[in-house]
Amino acid sequence: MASRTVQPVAPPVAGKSRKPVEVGTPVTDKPMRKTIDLGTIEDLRILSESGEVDTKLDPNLPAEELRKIYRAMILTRKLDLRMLAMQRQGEMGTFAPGFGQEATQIGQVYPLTKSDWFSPSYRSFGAQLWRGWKLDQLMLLWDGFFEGFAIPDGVNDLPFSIVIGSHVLPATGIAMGIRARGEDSVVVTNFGDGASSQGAVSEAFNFAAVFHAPVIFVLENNGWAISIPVEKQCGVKELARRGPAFGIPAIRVDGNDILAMIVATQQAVEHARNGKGPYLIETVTYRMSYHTTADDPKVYRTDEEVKAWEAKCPIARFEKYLKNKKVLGDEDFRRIADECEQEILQAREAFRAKAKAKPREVFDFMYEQLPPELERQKAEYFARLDRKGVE
Amino acid sequence: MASRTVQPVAPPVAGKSRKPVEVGTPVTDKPMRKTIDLGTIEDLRILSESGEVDTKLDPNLPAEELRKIYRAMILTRKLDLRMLAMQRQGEMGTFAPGFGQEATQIGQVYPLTKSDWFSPSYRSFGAQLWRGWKLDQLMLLWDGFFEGFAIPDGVNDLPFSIVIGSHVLPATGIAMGIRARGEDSVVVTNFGDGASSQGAVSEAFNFAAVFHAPVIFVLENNGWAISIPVEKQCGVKELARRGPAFGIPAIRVDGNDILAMIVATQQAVEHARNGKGPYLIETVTYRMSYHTTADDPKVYRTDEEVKAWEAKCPIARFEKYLKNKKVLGDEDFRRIADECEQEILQAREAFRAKAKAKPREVFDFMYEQLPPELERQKAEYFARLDRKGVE
Amino acid sequence: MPQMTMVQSLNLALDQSMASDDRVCVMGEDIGVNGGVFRVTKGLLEKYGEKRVMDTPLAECGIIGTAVGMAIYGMKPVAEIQFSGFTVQAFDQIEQNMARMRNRSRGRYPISMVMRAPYGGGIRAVEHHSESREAYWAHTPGLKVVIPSGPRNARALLKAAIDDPDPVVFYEPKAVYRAFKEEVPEEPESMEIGKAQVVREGADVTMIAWGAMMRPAREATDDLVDIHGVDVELIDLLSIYPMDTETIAQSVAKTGRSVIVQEAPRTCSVSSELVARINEHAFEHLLAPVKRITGFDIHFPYFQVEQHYLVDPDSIIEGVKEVMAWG
Amino acid sequence: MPQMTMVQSLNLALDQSMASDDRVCVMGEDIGVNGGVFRVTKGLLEKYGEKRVMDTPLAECGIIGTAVGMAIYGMKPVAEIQFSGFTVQAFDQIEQNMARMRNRSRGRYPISMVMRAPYGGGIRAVEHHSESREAYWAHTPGLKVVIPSGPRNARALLKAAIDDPDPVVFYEPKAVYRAFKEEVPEEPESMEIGKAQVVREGADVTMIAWGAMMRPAREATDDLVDIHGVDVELIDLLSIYPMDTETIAQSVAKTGRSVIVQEAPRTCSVSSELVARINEHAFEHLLAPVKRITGFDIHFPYFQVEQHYLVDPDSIIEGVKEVMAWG
Ligand SMILES: Cc1ncc(C[n+]2csc(CCOP(=O)(O)OP(=O)(O)O)c2C)c(N)n1
Ligand SMILES: Cc1ncc(C[n+]2csc(CCOP(=O)(O)OP(=O)(O)O)c2C)c(N)n1
Ligand SMILES: [Mg+2]
Ligand SMILES: [Mg+2]
Repeated sequence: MASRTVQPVAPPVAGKSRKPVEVGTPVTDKPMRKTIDLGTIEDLRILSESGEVDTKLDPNLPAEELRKIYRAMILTRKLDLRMLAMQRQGEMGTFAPGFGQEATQIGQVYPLTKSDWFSPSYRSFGAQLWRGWKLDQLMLLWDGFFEGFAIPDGVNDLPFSIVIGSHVLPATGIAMGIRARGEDSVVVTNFGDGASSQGAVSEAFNFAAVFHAPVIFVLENNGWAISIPVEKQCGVKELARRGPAFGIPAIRVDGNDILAMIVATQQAVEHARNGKGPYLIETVTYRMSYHTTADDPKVYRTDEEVKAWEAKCPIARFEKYLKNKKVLGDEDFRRIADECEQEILQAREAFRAKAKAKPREVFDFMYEQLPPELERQKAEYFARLDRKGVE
Repeated sequence: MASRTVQPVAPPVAGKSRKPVEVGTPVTDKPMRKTIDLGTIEDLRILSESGEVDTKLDPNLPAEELRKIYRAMILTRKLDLRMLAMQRQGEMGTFAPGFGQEATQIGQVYPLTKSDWFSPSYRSFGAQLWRGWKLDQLMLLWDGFFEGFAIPDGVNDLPFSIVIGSHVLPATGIAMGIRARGEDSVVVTNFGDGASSQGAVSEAFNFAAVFHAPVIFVLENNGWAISIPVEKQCGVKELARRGPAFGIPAIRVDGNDILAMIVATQQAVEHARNGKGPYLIETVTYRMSYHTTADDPKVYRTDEEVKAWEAKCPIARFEKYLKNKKVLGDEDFRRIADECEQEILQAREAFRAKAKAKPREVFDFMYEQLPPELERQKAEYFARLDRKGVE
Repeated sequence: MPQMTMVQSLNLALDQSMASDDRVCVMGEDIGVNGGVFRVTKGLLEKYGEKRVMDTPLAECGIIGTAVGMAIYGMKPVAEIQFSGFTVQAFDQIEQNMARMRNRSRGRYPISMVMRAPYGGGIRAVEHHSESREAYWAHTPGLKVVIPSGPRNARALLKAAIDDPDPVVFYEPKAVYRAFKEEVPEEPESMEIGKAQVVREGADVTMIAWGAMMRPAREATDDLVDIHGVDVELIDLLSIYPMDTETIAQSVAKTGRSVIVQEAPRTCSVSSELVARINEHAFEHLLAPVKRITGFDIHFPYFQVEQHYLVDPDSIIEGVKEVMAWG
Repeated sequence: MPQMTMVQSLNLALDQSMASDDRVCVMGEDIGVNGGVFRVTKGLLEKYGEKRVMDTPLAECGIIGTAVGMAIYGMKPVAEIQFSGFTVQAFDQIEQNMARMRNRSRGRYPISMVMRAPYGGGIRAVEHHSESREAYWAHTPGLKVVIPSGPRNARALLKAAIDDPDPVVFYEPKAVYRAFKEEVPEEPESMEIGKAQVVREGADVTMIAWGAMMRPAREATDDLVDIHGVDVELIDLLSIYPMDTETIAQSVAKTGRSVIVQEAPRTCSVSSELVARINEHAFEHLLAPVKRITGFDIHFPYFQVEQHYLVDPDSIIEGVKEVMAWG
């Protein structure tokens, strides 16, 4: 019965094959009358791997603040390790460890106030804890319990985004709203080196620049997007270059240097709060652990590479600084580690107590009022649960 | 019957309102240890508005070539004017005039061979004619006849794209194929300043850079995207800045200077053909006429602005050059104008002869073999046409 | 009451909503200075300023994604996509954020916004400018989808969509934009989303149409009644999701026969769902198979043939005759 | 014949197509060095090199858009989207180029490519990782859409999809990936796209399912036959578009009753189209309304409740009883 449709008359014209040549370098042999200077971007590091500090740039935060920050970094790492243990023991869903990115995480939200907004991607334990999310809730969230996504009261955060780059435009929209209303709040949104390839992220850069939206883009360049190294993800070494190309001031920061992260973010927040528009911060860090607990990094990267980054550990580096400053000592480090461990174990108890699936709630937040067809479907579904004797 | 679902417990925390401040300038009051130099891009012009030429850069094309190029520019402009007249008289569909962009159009395809590829957007009369599309076919195309889209034999072109930016990724994919096969062909694709806002275009930049694809991106910055001036379209003055941000060498060219267009495109084509990857050319030009014949520019732009650009006419400028070079004189200009006019009027006759709607062909190119459900639908449709007595 | 085209009545609805609620803002390509390529937003910029009438860059994904953000922040954006064919550029933001944010945030961030777009053929447009793919949105949980058919219900439905606490896709039949005028009351008028309207009561056959298809459906109905003596009950669906199953089922229970008139391609379309719901809620009353008179599973053709391609009264009449002749 | 999981049989199909046709190439996120997050492309990079096994940047729109270009150039790309939930990121390129280029170029550039994506729930995944929205593609003219249900037909269908001169959306039920093994012949095996398969002949009721839903459908069928004495005719749809209307209509003409089992949300879905086609082609044989047992018009829930949410054999058995009890 099927009829053959008319076919193309002529095929495309084929080219000759050429011998491969090395690639990349631009041709500049032609004489040029004028050139356009693309300018420069900041490249910031304050605390070196060996722990010595650039005193000109040291923000000299009060001891109390430094202790809070240190504790937050430890709590983040401990949670990470505990979640991994729980996952391996089968009491936690697949999750994305942030091991090694603690400085990037705490630094990017440190300067924010309660009325500021935060739109994170999924690898954001540290920042979420700092913003006011509870440990047990994050456990519920990653173990597939719906209430894990409930935004805590008084916290202006979006649910973290699993869809790469999809949360960056809404974050920009919030900032456009802030700008339109003339408020002084700012928005911070984070995403990865892989996310930088998503067209939606470039569109967000452009919208933010055009509308002078007070949004700070934190591009966490942790070297990898699952198995794809950043060198294969894009054609530039510094992803911060994207900022100026869209009219956004940018800075490239050592993401394992908590002081640099804080200074850079404060500068960006101040910029945005003063109505001067968006800012891009590229944080150079490294994903020390699995992409997610379902991933096996050995397939695509070497132990040497990971080892090299262990030397750059954001926490070890910060500890040296704290010791030199006499803010905290080895004794304190041990104590804080224990406190955090205890806090997490208590949270695990709370999590275990709350970890009850509620199959009947799946219709609850679809619409303010359920349409008739959904009421009928809900009844069907409830009848099924009743037959099974499920609450 | 509808049940109200649970409502949010706490609203977001609101910020204070602040007095508006001026915008845009980046904060750089913080001391910086290092900076990253973003480099420079070429800014090319060879033939000035008043017609004097930068001899160092003059490609000194043979007289024959110069005459061909000039004639192509005139044919393009004449077609534009004739189509407008036809549209106003109701014998042409809505179309997009390219008036004023003739140098950009011819220059971008001048260096291409038959085995090279071209993926244009809709405002591409000049380039399409140069590539081998027939005048009467372009008329059929814009007057809503399906066969207008048939690719002429021996022409490696894609059907022009109406969907802004949607053809840039396929163009990049062709170039990736060329690269994978090790052929020496290159791809040219053009799009507008408005298209530069589409995420798909940024994704194309990134893919091209990562795969060293031999594609030349011709960004025709004609100042407007319908009613949106480029200043409101993006946060940068030079859209060429996008290139280096994705790892692509870029050049900004006076798009009303045919010599600069040719030199820049030759340089880009050579670069790509030698396996060195993609290139971005921003052509600074102006849309002198309507966005489309359905548009009224008076609503959004001033006559002064248009007047200012008349002085930069790519054809007038080129004529001065040709006269100085004694390649062509006023006499020739008149003759060529008449020849082109005649050619177009003949094409109009051919168009009128071919302008027959073929309602029965709408199923022909959907699949190589029509699926049974489409065969049934086709029969329904044909029965309808039979009832109406339509061929 | 003043006589208005649909373009005018939509403009009135936007104007009145912006006047009465300062959270309402409009955004999109060429909607400010230019007043929209179809002039639906004409005059709003002058009246409400560029903080509430935002000309955006040329990026649909960006428009919807940032509109979602503004809704999260507490504004009520009415985002225009210049032609419905380009809504697919924003599909990710529509499906992943606009339709889901209320649920994803467990109710903290309801998305009270509208996505407006002119849809359908009939105005001799170039390719990609005549699509009608409302089924994409009806199949996307979390959205509401409405399509007016005339100036008066367009104005009332748009107000309802703007006032709705959930995200609404609002498709405007561009073929109807300036096709005819209707009396539209000055004072704000709304209508319930989710309710179909019985335009003409009849006993023999239930004809269901929406949007631009209401015109050929009305014409066919007149001929069927006057010339062919078929007592047609004509229903204007108006709301695609929620779908007014009750009104449809009651009508078919009465007539026992039904014809669906749709501009969109057939497979997995709104017409498919209508047949399925009639099968579920009025099966025992059916005297004949439900007849679908729809667009075909092909790309909308180039405009020289669109008048042949679009469903016409003749095809509808043929379809009804077939249904009446059954069994 | 060797025993294989679906992951292994898909890998075999890709390997053999690449070995026999050097135009075939695979591309996507993490499909090279990593062999795909589900390991479907494992070993192909080592065998065919990075010119034919392309790890891409993280951009679905870019993957499909450039794949279309490679198809225009004459290659046969098999593009993987890591999870079907992210195909919407590429909706514009799928609808505007992949599905249209043959027609837009009047046959000059047929797009012989495959878009592979794992779909559906059941593996305790995070949000956006369990969608089944095949209806989007069935409603998009210019595409073919196929969904295998087991290792053997997966391998044969994938070969058919790669060999097909038109663009094919190939959805892989990830819940089945490693769920069971089947004998799969070493030598290349294909099957016709557009044909459904009668898995079990029966006289009482026609059960239609596809993909991951074939498992509960088989289980339910066994119980219905053994315990409840209902002689079920079970059909594996396999091809969503084209849809094998003939096989379905013949079966329903014989049984007079039908149940559709679908994982996806209900409104404007494949189940809707199945009901519509049964209504059009077998109405006079219907003894009861066609019953739809499907996912609901909501977002796929968080994984702790997914086993309650997914259609189970019990619900299917209840549905069949209801249909058998009718009239
Ligand atoms: C749109 C989309 N495509 C693909 C995926 C699958 N995926 C999840 S994480 C990931 C890599 C992300 O890398 P990056 O952006 O660098 O963030 P990182 O994981 O390194 O923090 C991918 C491909 C996804 N979640 N969303
Ligand atoms: C994806 C998409 N969105 C919107 C439109 C409607 N539209 C057609 S042309 C145009 C402006 C294009 O401006 P630009 O890219 O600068 O090209 P120019 O018209 O100036 O040549 C718009 C918004 C479209 N065709 N496609
Ligand atoms: Mg990363
Ligand atoms: Mg332009």
